[in-house]
Formats: sequence, C-alpha cells, structure tokens
Amino acid sequence: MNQDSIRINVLLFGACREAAGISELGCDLSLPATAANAWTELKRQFPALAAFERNALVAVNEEHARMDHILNDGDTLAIFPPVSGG
Amino acid sequence: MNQDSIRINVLLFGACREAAGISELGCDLSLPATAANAWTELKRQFPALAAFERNALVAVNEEHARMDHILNDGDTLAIFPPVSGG
Amino acid sequence: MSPDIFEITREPIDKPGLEQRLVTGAAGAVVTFDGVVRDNTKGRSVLTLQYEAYEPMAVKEMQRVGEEIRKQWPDVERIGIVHRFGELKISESSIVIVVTSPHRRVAFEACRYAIDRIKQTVPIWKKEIFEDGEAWVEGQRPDSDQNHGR
Amino acid sequence: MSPDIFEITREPIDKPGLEQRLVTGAAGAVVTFDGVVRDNTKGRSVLTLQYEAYEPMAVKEMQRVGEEIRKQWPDVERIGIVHRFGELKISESSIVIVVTSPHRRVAFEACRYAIDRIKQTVPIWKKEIFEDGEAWVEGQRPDSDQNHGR
Repeated sequence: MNQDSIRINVLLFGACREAAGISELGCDLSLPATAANAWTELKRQFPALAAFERNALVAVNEEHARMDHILNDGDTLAIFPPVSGG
Repeated sequence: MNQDSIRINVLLFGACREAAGISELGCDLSLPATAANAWTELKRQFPALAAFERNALVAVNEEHARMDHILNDGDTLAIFPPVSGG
Repeated sequence: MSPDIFEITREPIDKPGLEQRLVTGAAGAVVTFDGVVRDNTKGRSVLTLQYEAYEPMAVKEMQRVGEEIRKQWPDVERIGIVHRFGELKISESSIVIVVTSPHRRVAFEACRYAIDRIKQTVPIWKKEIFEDGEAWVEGQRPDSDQNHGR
Repeated sequence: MSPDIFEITREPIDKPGLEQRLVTGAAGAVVTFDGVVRDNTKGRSVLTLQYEAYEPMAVKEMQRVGEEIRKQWPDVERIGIVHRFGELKISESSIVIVVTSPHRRVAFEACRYAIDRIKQTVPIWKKEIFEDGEAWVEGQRPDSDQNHGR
C-alpha cells in the first residue's frame, strides 16, 4: 500500500447487505477519501446498492457519521438503511 | 324497627377505623337520613372520628358518594380517609 | 366476559404470569408498571408497608378504571391490574399494571393513566412502619384534583 | 462501573431476571417496556421476524441512550435495555427496557424516551417473513426526525 491510498474495512447490514450479497469486505481508496467516495466505489462493485442512493446511512468505527466524514487507513465503515429495531 | 328509622351497616377503613377502634357496626338512623347524618351519629359514638371532619370520604353500597347521599334501610356506608393505594 | 384482569390479593403478585395472560397475537407492546415498596420516605427509613383494602369496592373501582381506559384508548388489547394488601417488605410489589396494545404509545399512555387513576379512586390505604413509629400515608382529597369528577 | 445494563443477545430475554437486577431499595417504581412480535402488519399475517444487529455499535448506542436518560432524569435509579436478534416467533420479546426510579413519573418518561430513541439510533434491522414473501421494515431517515441530531 502506498501513501496515496488507504484500505478500509466495509460492513454492510440489512437490506444493503442483502442487495450487495456480501456482509464484509476490504476496500482500497485514493486519498483524500470520504465515506461518499467509499460509497461510490461500493456502488461500482455492487450495482444493486444504487437502489439505496437516497437512504443509505454510514457509521465510521461504530459511530454514526455523515457522508463527508474523512476516512483513515484501517477505519471500519458500516453501510446500512435507516435502522428499524425495537 | 319502625318506619321512621332505618338500619345501615357501617364499615370503617384506614386511619378512620383505627381512630374509632372498630371496623364494622350497625347504626340506626331516623328518616330522612343522609350520609352526613350517619357521620354525625358516628362522631357521637366515636369522638376520635372528629379529627377526620374535613377529610372523611364516604361510599354507599361500594360506590363513592357525597355526604348528602340519601340512605336507605340496609345500605352499607363506608367511611374512610382519602385513598392512598398504589 | 371481559378478558381483562382486576384482582386484589394477599399473596405476592405473579407479574410474569399476569403479563403472559395478556399478550395477544395482535399485541406489539407490553407496558408494565410495578409499584414496589421504597426503603425510605423523605429520608426516613421504612421497615414495611401495611396495605388495607375495601376489597369488593376496590375491585369495582379497578374495573371502572379499565372501562375508562377502553373508552379513551380503543386500541388497547388487554388490561391487567393486581393490587396486593397486607404487610409488604422493601422491594415487594404492591401493585402491578399491565397494558398490551398493537403499538407502544397507547400502552404507555393507558398504563400511566391507570396508576394515576387508581391512586385517586381505589379504596386502599397504606401505613408506613418506621423503626420508631408508624404513619398512615395521606391521600389526596378527590376535590383537590380536577380529574376526579365523574 | 455503571450499574446499568445494555445487552444484545440471541437468546430469549429473561425479563424477570433483568427487572430483579434493577430494583434498588430506593426504587418505588419499575416501568418495563416489552416489544413483542405482532402476528400481523397492517392486516398481513406475519410468520416470524428476523432481526439483524451491528452488535458492538448497537451496544454503544444503547449506552448512549442510557447517558441521555441520566442527564435528562437524574432521579433514575437503574436502566436496563436488552435487545434480541436472530429469528423471533409471534409474541416473543425483541426488546425489553426497564427503568426504576423512586417515583413513577420519571420511570415512565425515561422508559418511553428509551424506546423512542432506540428506534432512531441503534443499528438493528428487522425483516418480516410472511407466508408468501418477506420485506425489510423501513426505518425512518434520521433527518426526518428533529430529535436525532447530536
């Protein structure tokens, strides 16, 4: 890995996981990288995720985050639809 | 019992029962008779009840009632302080 | 016959059993209020509480609270109210109220209404036993509360 | 260490056990919310519900709800929140929330706040399994709710 890119861990949950057909993967991103950049890359790899364009939420390292959140090497990015627990 | 008087059953609860030192008694009242008349008679028999003059509540035949409720022969009159269950 | 439950008992209240009897297939929310004996009143240590009930009237008044709830919240599935009397130790339950409904708002509102009303209308009295004395708990006069009238 | 309880589990929730761990001597009110699986959604028969959780984050978010409660209602004695995941049958509990406090108002308000917040912030998702199909339950976007921001 060179210093112009980072590797993050991606977790998918709920309908996003089901659409992508995968629950966890590694993802390389060029710097500077935001959650939105990761989302774009994931949609490229898993086109079915495009259905969640307006609804997908993200968490970085187990904290709710916004799409403009800046990612660092080794971060865990979770992608999911609005929560529906309880 | 003649037709000018009735006999009622009286029940006392809580601090009223404790003050009177009795939980149940029969009481004869001249007609026409209200709960207030019964209360006056009870205070005569059990002077300690006077301490509840402002607080005593009544129920007639297991229904909350006002002091001007008219009593009939055989009625059950309950006398008690404000409730404090729960 | 109403499927609701209104009981007065000397025995410890079986809360899980009560809840189980009230969870219907249509229920999505179960809200339970459990009133337990506190170890103090305004800082003064309580040893036990003695509850006294006018039993038949208390059951009737609890049923009336149930009717009021069904009128105000038609979506309620089931109501259960069990009040204990006799001598109760610290942390024992004096009253358990269970309301089930399809959605949570109704169960919360109806359960809270139930305990508020019971404290106004159900003929039960309690006396606190302290280490160095005892005292009847003062109830509110009904006319001091606008909600009492009916 | 906080005496409050925040757990995610695959196993059936032990509601009486949870309540017992949270009833302190100073507690006079125990309010419990129990979310159970309804047998229908808008009239369509449900067979089971499948819950999926982002486990470590879900526990963190439940703890955060607990912190919010303690800030808003300092009189709360104890908070317990247990959320189950996996496949649940009709009338099984998906979540149990218990709040104890000296007096009832606080326990009611805090318990209701807890379930409202959990439905907004805790990363758990559910899918309804019908006789003839299945569907993820749609959550609300956080920005559609003013309370979400923090």
